Amino acid sequence: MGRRRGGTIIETLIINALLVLMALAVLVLARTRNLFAVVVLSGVYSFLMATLLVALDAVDVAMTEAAVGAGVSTVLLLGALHLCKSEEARPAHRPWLPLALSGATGLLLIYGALDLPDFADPAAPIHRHVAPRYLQNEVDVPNVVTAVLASFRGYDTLGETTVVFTAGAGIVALLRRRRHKGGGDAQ
Amino acid sequence: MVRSISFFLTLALFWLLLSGMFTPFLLAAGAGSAFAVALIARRMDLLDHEGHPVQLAWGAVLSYWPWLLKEIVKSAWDVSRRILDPRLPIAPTLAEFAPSQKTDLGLVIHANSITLTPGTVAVEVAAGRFLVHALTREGAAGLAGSEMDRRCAALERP
Amino acid sequence: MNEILPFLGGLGLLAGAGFCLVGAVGLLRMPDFYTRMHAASVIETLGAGLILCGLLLQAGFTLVGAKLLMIGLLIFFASPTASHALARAALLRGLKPKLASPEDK
Amino acid sequence: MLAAATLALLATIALALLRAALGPTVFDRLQAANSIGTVAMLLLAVFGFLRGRPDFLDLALVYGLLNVIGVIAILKFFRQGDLGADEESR
Repeated sequence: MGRRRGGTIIETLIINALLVLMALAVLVLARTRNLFAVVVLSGVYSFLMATLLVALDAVDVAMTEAAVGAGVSTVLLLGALHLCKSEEARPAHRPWLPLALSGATGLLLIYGALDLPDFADPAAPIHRHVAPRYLQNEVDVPNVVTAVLASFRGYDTLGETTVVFTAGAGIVALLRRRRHKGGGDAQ
Repeated sequence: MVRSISFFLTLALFWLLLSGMFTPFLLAAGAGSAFAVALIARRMDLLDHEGHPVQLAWGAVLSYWPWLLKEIVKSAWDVSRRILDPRLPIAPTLAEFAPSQKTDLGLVIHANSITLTPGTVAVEVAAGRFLVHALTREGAAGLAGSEMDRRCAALERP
Repeated sequence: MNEILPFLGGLGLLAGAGFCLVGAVGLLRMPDFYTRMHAASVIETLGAGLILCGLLLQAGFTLVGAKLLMIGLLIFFASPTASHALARAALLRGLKPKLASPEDK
Repeated sequence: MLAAATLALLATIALALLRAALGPTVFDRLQAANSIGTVAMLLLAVFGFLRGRPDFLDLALVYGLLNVIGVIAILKFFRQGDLGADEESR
Protein backbone atom coordinates (compact mmCIF):
# COMPACT_ATOMS: atom_id res chain seq x y z
CA MET A 1 0.00 0.00 0.00
CA GLY A 2 2.43 2.65 -1.15
CA ARG A 3 0.06 5.57 -0.88
CA ARG A 4 1.46 9.04 -1.07
CA ARG A 5 0.79 11.18 1.90
CA GLY A 6 -1.46 14.18 1.40
CA GLY A 7 -1.56 14.11 -2.37
CA THR A 8 -0.30 16.33 -5.13
CA ILE A 9 -1.28 19.90 -5.89
CA ILE A 10 -3.60 18.89 -8.70
CA GLU A 11 -5.51 16.53 -6.42
CA THR A 12 -5.95 19.25 -3.83
CA LEU A 13 -7.16 21.53 -6.60
CA ILE A 14 -9.69 18.98 -7.81
CA ILE A 15 -11.00 18.35 -4.32
CA ASN A 16 -11.42 22.05 -3.68
CA ALA A 17 -13.04 22.63 -7.06
CA LEU A 18 -15.51 19.86 -6.33
CA LEU A 19 -16.29 21.39 -2.94
CA VAL A 20 -16.92 24.77 -4.57
CA LEU A 21 -19.19 23.17 -7.18
CA MET A 22 -21.11 21.40 -4.42
CA ALA A 23 -21.54 24.67 -2.56
CA LEU A 24 -22.84 26.28 -5.75
CA ALA A 25 -25.23 23.39 -6.31
CA VAL A 26 -26.61 23.85 -2.80
CA LEU A 27 -27.07 27.58 -3.34
CA VAL A 28 -28.98 26.93 -6.55
CA LEU A 29 -30.96 24.24 -4.75
CA ALA A 30 -31.98 26.60 -1.99
CA ARG A 31 -33.12 29.28 -4.43
CA THR A 32 -35.15 27.00 -6.71
CA ARG A 33 -38.90 26.93 -6.14
CA ASN A 34 -39.89 24.19 -8.56
CA LEU A 35 -39.68 20.91 -6.66
CA PHE A 36 -38.92 18.79 -9.73
CA ALA A 37 -35.88 20.92 -10.30
CA VAL A 38 -34.97 20.47 -6.65
CA VAL A 39 -35.08 16.68 -7.00
CA VAL A 40 -32.92 16.87 -10.11
CA LEU A 41 -30.41 19.18 -8.51
CA SER A 42 -30.13 17.04 -5.40
CA GLY A 43 -29.24 14.19 -7.75
CA VAL A 44 -26.49 16.40 -9.17
CA TYR A 45 -25.32 17.15 -5.65
CA SER A 46 -25.14 13.42 -4.90
CA PHE A 47 -23.06 12.78 -7.99
CA LEU A 48 -20.61 15.52 -7.05
CA MET A 49 -20.47 14.20 -3.49
CA ALA A 50 -19.72 10.69 -4.70
CA THR A 51 -16.97 11.99 -6.98
CA LEU A 52 -15.49 13.84 -4.05
CA LEU A 53 -15.58 10.67 -1.96
CA VAL A 54 -13.65 8.86 -4.69
CA ALA A 55 -11.12 11.67 -4.72
CA LEU A 56 -10.76 11.14 -0.98
CA ASP A 57 -10.22 7.41 -1.59
CA ALA A 58 -13.45 6.20 0.03
CA VAL A 59 -14.64 4.15 -2.91
CA ASP A 60 -17.17 1.98 -1.08
CA VAL A 61 -18.84 4.99 0.51
CA ALA A 62 -18.92 6.65 -2.90
CA MET A 63 -20.62 3.61 -4.36
CA THR A 64 -23.32 3.72 -1.68
CA GLU A 65 -23.72 7.48 -2.02
CA ALA A 66 -24.20 7.16 -5.76
CA ALA A 67 -26.66 4.27 -5.44
CA VAL A 68 -28.68 5.72 -2.58
CA GLY A 69 -28.27 9.44 -3.18
CA ALA A 70 -28.73 9.55 -6.92
CA GLY A 71 -30.77 6.37 -7.37
CA VAL A 72 -33.12 5.50 -4.55
CA SER A 73 -33.69 8.91 -3.06
CA THR A 74 -34.57 10.36 -6.46
CA VAL A 75 -37.25 7.71 -6.80
CA LEU A 76 -38.50 8.22 -3.24
CA LEU A 77 -38.59 11.99 -3.57
CA LEU A 78 -40.54 11.70 -6.80
CA GLY A 79 -42.99 9.37 -5.07
CA ALA A 80 -43.41 11.96 -2.33
CA LEU A 81 -43.83 14.68 -4.93
CA HIS A 82 -46.75 12.81 -6.36
CA LEU A 83 -48.62 13.53 -3.14
CA CYS A 84 -48.04 17.26 -3.03
CA LYS A 85 -47.82 20.31 -5.25
CA SER A 86 -44.79 20.79 -7.42
CA GLU A 87 -44.24 24.44 -6.51
CA GLU A 88 -42.83 25.36 -3.14
CA ALA A 89 -44.91 27.94 -1.28
CA ARG A 90 -43.28 31.24 -0.34
CA PRO A 91 -42.15 31.13 3.29
CA ALA A 92 -44.33 33.11 5.67
CA HIS A 93 -41.40 34.45 7.68
CA ARG A 94 -38.01 35.83 6.81
CA PRO A 95 -35.48 33.03 7.25
CA TRP A 96 -33.06 34.91 9.51
CA LEU A 97 -33.40 32.68 12.58
CA PRO A 98 -32.84 29.38 10.69
CA LEU A 99 -29.97 31.00 8.80
CA ALA A 100 -28.29 32.13 12.02
CA LEU A 101 -28.87 28.70 13.57
CA SER A 102 -27.38 26.76 10.68
CA GLY A 103 -24.52 29.25 10.40
CA ALA A 104 -23.71 28.75 14.06
CA THR A 105 -23.88 24.96 13.71
CA GLY A 106 -21.55 25.17 10.72
CA LEU A 107 -19.03 27.24 12.64
CA LEU A 108 -19.22 24.79 15.53
CA LEU A 109 -18.53 21.88 13.19
CA ILE A 110 -15.60 23.69 11.60
CA TYR A 111 -14.22 24.38 15.08
CA GLY A 112 -14.55 20.69 15.89
CA ALA A 113 -12.84 19.67 12.64
CA LEU A 114 -9.78 21.76 13.47
CA ASP A 115 -8.76 19.13 16.02
CA LEU A 116 -8.93 16.22 13.57
CA PRO A 117 -5.67 14.71 12.30
CA ASP A 118 -4.57 15.53 8.74
CA PHE A 119 -6.06 13.64 5.83
CA ALA A 120 -4.20 10.33 5.28
CA ASP A 121 -1.95 10.88 8.31
CA PRO A 122 -0.53 7.44 9.17
CA ALA A 123 -0.07 8.46 12.80
CA ALA A 124 -3.76 9.27 13.25
CA PRO A 125 -5.39 7.33 16.10
CA ILE A 126 -7.83 5.60 13.78
CA HIS A 127 -4.95 3.93 11.95
CA ARG A 128 -3.26 2.55 15.04
CA HIS A 129 -5.74 0.16 16.66
CA VAL A 130 -7.37 -2.49 14.51
CA ALA A 131 -6.40 -1.28 11.02
CA PRO A 132 -2.95 -2.98 11.01
CA ARG A 133 -4.60 -6.27 11.95
CA TYR A 134 -7.07 -5.94 9.10
CA LEU A 135 -4.25 -5.18 6.71
CA GLN A 136 -2.44 -8.40 7.64
CA ASN A 137 -5.19 -10.16 5.77
CA GLU A 138 -6.24 -12.98 8.07
CA VAL A 139 -9.29 -13.88 6.02
CA ASP A 140 -7.88 -14.72 2.64
CA VAL A 141 -9.96 -12.23 0.65
CA PRO A 142 -7.83 -10.36 -1.86
CA ASN A 143 -9.27 -6.87 -1.34
CA VAL A 144 -8.87 -5.26 2.09
CA VAL A 145 -12.11 -3.31 1.91
CA THR A 146 -13.99 -6.44 0.94
CA ALA A 147 -12.34 -8.36 3.76
CA VAL A 148 -13.42 -5.77 6.32
CA LEU A 149 -16.92 -5.42 4.91
CA ALA A 150 -17.73 -9.03 4.25
CA SER A 151 -15.92 -10.69 7.13
CA PHE A 152 -15.22 -8.41 10.06
CA ARG A 153 -18.43 -6.42 9.61
CA GLY A 154 -20.54 -9.10 8.00
CA TYR A 155 -23.91 -8.42 9.67
CA ASP A 156 -23.51 -4.73 9.15
CA THR A 157 -22.87 -5.30 5.48
CA LEU A 158 -25.83 -7.65 5.22
CA GLY A 159 -28.05 -4.74 6.19
CA GLU A 160 -26.33 -2.48 3.69
CA THR A 161 -26.66 -4.99 0.92
CA THR A 162 -30.34 -5.34 1.71
CA VAL A 163 -30.69 -1.62 1.16
CA VAL A 164 -28.86 -1.79 -2.14
CA PHE A 165 -30.90 -4.79 -3.30
CA THR A 166 -34.09 -3.02 -2.35
CA ALA A 167 -32.89 -0.17 -4.52
CA GLY A 168 -32.31 -2.61 -7.33
CA ALA A 169 -35.76 -4.13 -6.91
CA GLY A 170 -37.32 -0.68 -6.95
CA ILE A 171 -35.49 0.13 -10.13
CA VAL A 172 -36.63 -3.09 -11.78
CA ALA A 173 -40.22 -2.26 -10.83
CA LEU A 174 -39.73 1.18 -12.27
CA LEU A 175 -38.30 0.15 -15.60
CA ARG A 176 -40.54 -2.86 -16.11
CA ARG A 177 -41.95 -2.96 -19.58
CA ARG A 178 -45.65 -2.84 -20.06
CA ARG A 179 -47.19 -5.85 -21.71
CA HIS A 180 -49.73 -5.40 -24.41
CA LYS A 181 -51.82 -8.35 -25.30
CA GLY A 182 -52.17 -7.35 -28.92
CA GLY A 183 -48.59 -7.01 -30.13
CA GLY A 184 -46.25 -4.05 -30.35
CA ASP A 185 -47.02 -0.46 -29.75
CA ALA A 186 -43.66 1.28 -29.79
CA GLN A 187 -43.62 3.29 -26.54
CA MET B 1 -33.28 -21.54 -25.14
CA VAL B 2 -30.66 -19.90 -27.36
CA ARG B 3 -31.57 -16.62 -25.70
CA SER B 4 -31.11 -18.02 -22.19
CA ILE B 5 -27.71 -19.46 -23.04
CA SER B 6 -26.54 -16.30 -24.73
CA PHE B 7 -27.82 -14.26 -21.79
CA PHE B 8 -26.00 -16.53 -19.34
CA LEU B 9 -22.75 -16.15 -21.29
CA THR B 10 -23.13 -12.36 -21.36
CA LEU B 11 -23.66 -12.26 -17.61
CA ALA B 12 -20.72 -14.56 -16.90
CA LEU B 13 -18.50 -12.38 -19.08
CA PHE B 14 -19.69 -9.29 -17.21
CA TRP B 15 -18.78 -10.92 -13.91
CA LEU B 16 -15.30 -11.75 -15.18
CA LEU B 17 -14.89 -8.17 -16.32
CA LEU B 18 -15.83 -6.72 -12.97
CA SER B 19 -13.94 -9.15 -10.75
CA GLY B 20 -10.73 -9.74 -12.67
CA MET B 21 -9.84 -12.62 -10.33
CA PHE B 22 -9.31 -16.02 -11.87
CA THR B 23 -9.29 -18.38 -8.90
CA PRO B 24 -11.48 -21.48 -9.27
CA PHE B 25 -13.77 -20.52 -6.37
CA LEU B 26 -14.52 -17.04 -7.70
CA LEU B 27 -15.02 -18.33 -11.23
CA ALA B 28 -17.48 -20.92 -9.93
CA ALA B 29 -19.28 -18.29 -7.85
CA GLY B 30 -19.58 -16.08 -10.90
CA ALA B 31 -20.89 -18.84 -13.09
CA GLY B 32 -23.33 -19.83 -10.33
CA SER B 33 -24.75 -16.34 -9.91
CA ALA B 34 -24.98 -15.83 -13.66
CA PHE B 35 -26.85 -19.11 -13.92
CA ALA B 36 -29.23 -18.14 -11.12
CA VAL B 37 -29.94 -14.77 -12.70
CA ALA B 38 -30.51 -16.34 -16.11
CA LEU B 39 -32.90 -18.83 -14.51
CA ILE B 40 -34.86 -16.09 -12.71
CA ALA B 41 -34.98 -13.93 -15.81
CA ARG B 42 -36.29 -16.89 -17.78
CA ARG B 43 -38.95 -17.57 -15.18
CA MET B 44 -39.96 -13.90 -15.09
CA ASP B 45 -40.27 -14.05 -18.87
CA LEU B 46 -37.87 -11.15 -19.35
CA LEU B 47 -35.99 -12.73 -22.23
CA ASP B 48 -37.98 -12.08 -25.33
CA HIS B 49 -37.14 -10.62 -28.71
CA GLU B 50 -36.82 -7.16 -27.16
CA GLY B 51 -35.07 -7.97 -23.90
CA HIS B 52 -32.21 -9.85 -25.45
CA PRO B 53 -32.23 -9.51 -29.23
CA VAL B 54 -30.26 -12.32 -30.82
CA GLN B 55 -32.36 -12.37 -33.96
CA LEU B 56 -30.71 -9.37 -35.67
CA ALA B 57 -28.69 -9.77 -38.84
CA TRP B 58 -25.36 -9.57 -37.06
CA GLY B 59 -23.30 -9.20 -40.21
CA ALA B 60 -25.15 -6.02 -41.08
CA VAL B 61 -24.80 -4.82 -37.49
CA LEU B 62 -21.03 -5.18 -37.64
CA SER B 63 -20.80 -3.03 -40.73
CA TYR B 64 -23.41 -0.60 -39.41
CA TRP B 65 -21.51 0.42 -36.29
CA PRO B 66 -18.37 1.78 -37.97
CA TRP B 67 -20.53 3.65 -40.47
CA LEU B 68 -22.63 5.15 -37.65
CA LEU B 69 -19.46 6.13 -35.81
CA LYS B 70 -18.20 8.00 -38.87
CA GLU B 71 -21.52 9.83 -39.20
CA ILE B 72 -21.47 10.76 -35.51
CA VAL B 73 -17.97 12.20 -35.73
CA LYS B 74 -18.85 14.19 -38.87
CA SER B 75 -22.00 15.73 -37.45
CA ALA B 76 -20.49 16.30 -33.99
CA TRP B 77 -17.71 18.28 -35.66
CA ASP B 78 -20.28 20.26 -37.60
CA VAL B 79 -22.34 21.04 -34.50
CA SER B 80 -19.31 22.11 -32.46
CA ARG B 81 -18.28 24.47 -35.28
CA ARG B 82 -21.71 26.03 -35.18
CA ILE B 83 -21.58 26.38 -31.40
CA LEU B 84 -18.26 28.20 -31.51
CA ASP B 85 -19.24 30.44 -34.43
CA PRO B 86 -19.97 33.90 -32.96
CA ARG B 87 -23.00 34.32 -35.27
CA LEU B 88 -24.50 30.98 -34.09
CA PRO B 89 -25.64 29.83 -37.58
CA ILE B 90 -28.50 27.50 -36.69
CA ALA B 91 -31.95 27.09 -38.19
CA PRO B 92 -33.94 24.73 -35.93
CA THR B 93 -36.44 22.73 -37.94
CA LEU B 94 -39.02 20.06 -37.18
CA ALA B 95 -39.23 17.37 -39.84
CA GLU B 96 -41.73 14.57 -40.19
CA PHE B 97 -41.08 11.53 -42.36
CA ALA B 98 -41.93 7.87 -42.75
CA PRO B 99 -39.19 5.38 -41.81
CA SER B 100 -39.04 2.15 -43.75
CA GLN B 101 -38.41 -0.32 -40.88
CA LYS B 102 -41.04 -2.90 -40.08
CA THR B 103 -40.24 -4.25 -36.61
CA ASP B 104 -40.22 -2.33 -33.35
CA LEU B 105 -36.56 -3.12 -32.85
CA GLY B 106 -35.62 -1.73 -36.26
CA LEU B 107 -37.55 1.46 -35.53
CA VAL B 108 -35.85 1.81 -32.16
CA ILE B 109 -32.40 1.35 -33.68
CA HIS B 110 -33.16 3.93 -36.34
CA ALA B 111 -34.53 6.44 -33.81
CA ASN B 112 -31.60 5.89 -31.46
CA SER B 113 -29.16 6.41 -34.30
CA ILE B 114 -30.88 9.67 -35.24
CA THR B 115 -30.71 10.86 -31.64
CA LEU B 116 -27.13 9.72 -31.21
CA THR B 117 -26.02 11.82 -34.16
CA PRO B 118 -25.58 15.37 -32.88
CA GLY B 119 -27.75 17.84 -34.76
CA THR B 120 -30.83 15.64 -34.92
CA VAL B 121 -33.07 14.36 -32.11
CA ALA B 122 -35.98 11.99 -32.65
CA VAL B 123 -38.84 13.55 -30.71
CA GLU B 124 -41.74 11.26 -31.56
CA VAL B 125 -41.38 7.68 -32.68
CA ALA B 126 -44.15 5.54 -34.09
CA ALA B 127 -44.37 2.99 -36.86
CA GLY B 128 -44.55 4.90 -40.12
CA ARG B 129 -44.01 8.33 -38.57
CA PHE B 130 -40.91 9.94 -37.06
CA LEU B 131 -40.88 13.51 -35.81
CA VAL B 132 -37.31 14.83 -35.71
CA HIS B 133 -35.94 18.10 -34.40
CA ALA B 134 -32.89 19.16 -36.41
CA LEU B 135 -30.45 21.96 -35.78
CA THR B 136 -30.23 22.95 -39.44
CA ARG B 137 -32.46 22.81 -42.52
CA GLU B 138 -29.98 20.58 -44.35
CA GLY B 139 -30.02 18.12 -41.44
CA ALA B 140 -33.81 17.98 -41.55
CA ALA B 141 -33.94 17.63 -45.32
CA GLY B 142 -31.63 14.62 -45.49
CA LEU B 143 -33.67 12.38 -43.17
CA ALA B 144 -36.35 10.75 -45.32
CA GLY B 145 -35.04 7.79 -47.28
CA SER B 146 -31.51 8.40 -45.98
CA GLU B 147 -28.67 5.89 -45.98
CA MET B 148 -29.27 5.43 -42.24
CA ASP B 149 -32.86 4.46 -42.98
CA ARG B 150 -31.76 1.92 -45.56
CA ARG B 151 -29.05 0.46 -43.34
CA CYS B 152 -31.38 0.14 -40.33
CA ALA B 153 -33.91 -1.68 -42.46
CA ALA B 154 -31.15 -4.07 -43.50
CA LEU B 155 -30.53 -4.96 -39.83
CA GLU B 156 -33.91 -6.58 -39.50
CA ARG B 157 -33.82 -10.23 -40.28
CA PRO B 158 -36.01 -10.88 -43.32
CA MET C 1 5.91 2.38 -30.69
CA ASN C 2 5.60 2.02 -26.96
CA GLU C 3 5.88 5.78 -26.59
CA ILE C 4 3.55 6.74 -29.38
CA LEU C 5 0.32 5.09 -28.24
CA PRO C 6 0.14 6.74 -24.81
CA PHE C 7 0.99 10.06 -26.43
CA LEU C 8 -1.83 9.66 -28.93
CA GLY C 9 -4.04 8.67 -26.01
CA GLY C 10 -3.14 11.90 -24.26
CA LEU C 11 -4.02 13.89 -27.36
CA GLY C 12 -7.37 12.11 -27.64
CA LEU C 13 -8.01 12.85 -23.99
CA LEU C 14 -7.33 16.54 -24.46
CA ALA C 15 -9.46 16.70 -27.60
CA GLY C 16 -12.31 14.92 -25.84
CA ALA C 17 -12.15 17.26 -22.86
CA GLY C 18 -12.12 20.16 -25.32
CA PHE C 19 -15.27 18.87 -27.02
CA CYS C 20 -16.93 18.53 -23.61
CA LEU C 21 -16.18 22.19 -22.99
CA VAL C 22 -17.54 23.12 -26.40
CA GLY C 23 -20.73 21.20 -25.63
CA ALA C 24 -21.08 23.00 -22.29
CA VAL C 25 -20.59 26.35 -24.03
CA GLY C 26 -23.33 25.26 -26.43
CA LEU C 27 -25.58 24.44 -23.48
CA LEU C 28 -25.23 28.05 -22.41
CA ARG C 29 -25.37 29.72 -25.83
CA MET C 30 -28.22 27.92 -27.57
CA PRO C 31 -31.56 29.76 -27.58
CA ASP C 32 -34.04 27.08 -26.46
CA PHE C 33 -34.32 23.64 -24.91
CA TYR C 34 -34.41 21.62 -28.13
CA THR C 35 -31.33 23.27 -29.57
CA ARG C 36 -29.47 22.82 -26.28
CA MET C 37 -30.16 19.15 -26.62
CA HIS C 38 -27.92 19.04 -29.71
CA ALA C 39 -25.13 20.72 -27.78
CA ALA C 40 -25.45 18.17 -25.00
CA SER C 41 -25.21 15.33 -27.48
CA VAL C 42 -21.78 16.64 -28.56
CA ILE C 43 -20.63 15.99 -24.98
CA GLU C 44 -22.14 12.52 -24.97
CA THR C 45 -20.75 11.40 -28.32
CA LEU C 46 -17.51 13.01 -29.38
CA GLY C 47 -16.48 14.26 -25.94
CA ALA C 48 -17.07 11.02 -24.09
CA GLY C 49 -15.91 8.90 -27.03
CA LEU C 50 -12.56 10.64 -27.45
CA ILE C 51 -11.87 10.63 -23.72
CA LEU C 52 -12.63 6.92 -23.44
CA CYS C 53 -10.50 6.17 -26.54
CA GLY C 54 -7.67 8.21 -25.08
CA LEU C 55 -7.82 6.29 -21.80
CA LEU C 56 -8.09 3.04 -23.76
CA LEU C 57 -4.86 3.80 -25.61
CA GLN C 58 -3.15 4.45 -22.29
CA ALA C 59 -4.56 1.33 -20.68
CA GLY C 60 -3.91 -1.12 -23.50
CA PHE C 61 -5.51 -4.55 -23.75
CA THR C 62 -6.14 -5.12 -20.07
CA LEU C 63 -9.11 -5.60 -17.81
CA VAL C 64 -9.21 -1.83 -17.39
CA GLY C 65 -9.44 -1.43 -21.15
CA ALA C 66 -12.36 -3.86 -21.23
CA LYS C 67 -14.14 -1.85 -18.54
CA LEU C 68 -13.60 1.33 -20.55
CA LEU C 69 -15.23 -0.37 -23.51
CA MET C 70 -18.18 -1.32 -21.28
CA ILE C 71 -18.60 2.30 -20.22
CA GLY C 72 -18.46 3.37 -23.86
CA LEU C 73 -21.13 0.85 -24.82
CA LEU C 74 -23.29 2.00 -21.92
CA ILE C 75 -23.16 5.61 -23.09
CA PHE C 76 -23.69 4.49 -26.67
CA PHE C 77 -26.92 2.67 -25.82
CA ALA C 78 -28.27 4.73 -22.97
CA SER C 79 -27.68 8.35 -23.85
CA PRO C 80 -29.92 8.50 -26.94
CA THR C 81 -32.69 6.80 -24.95
CA ALA C 82 -32.49 9.43 -22.24
CA SER C 83 -32.31 12.27 -24.80
CA HIS C 84 -35.29 10.96 -26.71
CA ALA C 85 -37.33 10.50 -23.52
CA LEU C 86 -36.48 14.05 -22.48
CA ALA C 87 -37.43 15.57 -25.85
CA ARG C 88 -40.65 13.61 -26.01
CA ALA C 89 -41.67 14.53 -22.48
CA ALA C 90 -40.97 18.18 -23.24
CA LEU C 91 -43.11 18.08 -26.38
CA LEU C 92 -45.93 16.27 -24.59
CA ARG C 93 -45.89 18.89 -21.87
CA GLY C 94 -46.44 21.48 -24.56
CA LEU C 95 -42.98 23.07 -24.73
CA LYS C 96 -42.87 24.55 -28.23
CA PRO C 97 -39.55 24.59 -30.05
CA LYS C 98 -38.37 27.89 -31.50
CA LEU C 99 -38.17 27.24 -35.21
CA ALA C 100 -36.29 29.15 -37.85
CA SER C 101 -39.25 29.37 -40.21
CA PRO C 102 -42.61 29.11 -38.44
CA GLU C 103 -44.55 28.12 -41.55
CA ASP C 104 -43.12 24.60 -41.94
CA LYS C 105 -45.22 22.57 -39.50
CA MET D 1 -2.41 15.88 -19.99
CA LEU D 2 -4.55 13.92 -17.57
CA ALA D 3 -4.51 16.88 -15.24
CA ALA D 4 -5.49 19.29 -18.00
CA ALA D 5 -8.33 17.02 -19.07
CA THR D 6 -9.54 16.81 -15.47
CA LEU D 7 -9.60 20.58 -15.16
CA ALA D 8 -11.47 20.93 -18.47
CA LEU D 9 -14.06 18.41 -17.25
CA LEU D 10 -14.49 20.33 -14.00
CA ALA D 11 -15.04 23.49 -16.02
CA THR D 12 -17.63 21.62 -18.09
CA ILE D 13 -19.48 20.63 -14.92
CA ALA D 14 -19.39 24.23 -13.74
CA LEU D 15 -20.88 25.50 -17.03
CA ALA D 16 -23.58 22.83 -17.02
CA LEU D 17 -24.38 23.70 -13.40
CA LEU D 18 -24.84 27.28 -14.54
CA ARG D 19 -27.37 26.09 -17.12
CA ALA D 20 -29.13 24.06 -14.40
CA ALA D 21 -29.28 27.23 -12.30
CA LEU D 22 -30.56 29.42 -15.13
CA GLY D 23 -33.24 27.01 -16.28
CA PRO D 24 -35.59 28.40 -17.52
CA THR D 25 -37.72 25.25 -17.94
CA VAL D 26 -37.50 22.07 -15.90
CA PHE D 27 -36.35 20.25 -19.02
CA ASP D 28 -33.34 22.51 -19.33
CA ARG D 29 -32.41 21.61 -15.78
CA LEU D 30 -32.92 17.91 -16.46
CA GLN D 31 -30.77 18.14 -19.56
CA ALA D 32 -28.04 19.90 -17.61
CA ALA D 33 -28.24 17.31 -14.83
CA ASN D 34 -27.94 14.51 -17.34
CA SER D 35 -24.88 16.12 -18.88
CA ILE D 36 -23.36 16.61 -15.44
CA GLY D 37 -23.90 12.92 -14.76
CA THR D 38 -22.11 11.93 -17.97
CA VAL D 39 -19.23 14.32 -17.34
CA ALA D 40 -18.93 13.19 -13.71
CA MET D 41 -18.57 9.65 -14.98
CA LEU D 42 -15.80 10.71 -17.38
CA LEU D 43 -14.18 12.74 -14.62
CA LEU D 44 -14.14 9.66 -12.42
CA ALA D 45 -12.49 7.59 -15.15
CA VAL D 46 -9.84 10.23 -15.87
CA PHE D 47 -9.26 10.79 -12.18
CA GLY D 48 -8.66 7.08 -11.67
CA PHE D 49 -5.91 7.21 -14.29
CA LEU D 50 -4.48 10.38 -12.78
CA ARG D 51 -4.27 8.63 -9.43
CA GLY D 52 -2.69 5.61 -11.05
CA ARG D 53 -5.57 3.44 -9.85
CA PRO D 54 -7.70 2.85 -12.93
CA ASP D 55 -9.34 -0.22 -11.37
CA PHE D 56 -12.00 2.02 -9.88
CA LEU D 57 -13.75 2.21 -13.22
CA ASP D 58 -16.50 0.00 -11.74
CA LEU D 59 -17.75 3.09 -10.02
CA ALA D 60 -17.94 4.98 -13.29
CA LEU D 61 -20.07 2.13 -14.63
CA VAL D 62 -22.41 2.43 -11.65
CA TYR D 63 -22.66 6.17 -12.26
CA GLY D 64 -23.60 5.66 -15.87
CA LEU D 65 -26.35 3.19 -15.01
CA LEU D 66 -27.74 5.36 -12.23
CA ASN D 67 -27.70 8.45 -14.38
CA VAL D 68 -29.84 6.82 -17.01
CA ILE D 69 -32.17 5.32 -14.45
CA GLY D 70 -32.56 8.63 -12.66
CA VAL D 71 -33.44 10.49 -15.84
CA ILE D 72 -35.89 7.85 -16.98
CA ALA D 73 -37.51 7.71 -13.56
CA ILE D 74 -38.04 11.45 -13.60
CA LEU D 75 -39.41 11.41 -17.12
CA LYS D 76 -41.75 8.55 -16.41
CA PHE D 77 -43.06 10.53 -13.51
CA PHE D 78 -43.51 13.51 -15.77
CA ARG D 79 -45.53 11.60 -18.28
CA GLN D 80 -47.71 9.55 -16.02
CA GLY D 81 -47.54 11.27 -12.69
CA ASP D 82 -46.83 7.92 -11.09
CA LEU D 83 -43.77 5.73 -11.03
CA GLY D 84 -45.26 2.27 -10.98
CA ALA D 85 -48.32 2.80 -13.13
CA ASP D 86 -49.13 0.17 -15.68
CA GLU D 87 -51.08 1.24 -18.66
CA GLU D 88 -53.36 -1.75 -18.15
CA SER D 89 -54.27 -0.79 -14.61
CA ARG D 90 -55.61 2.57 -15.59
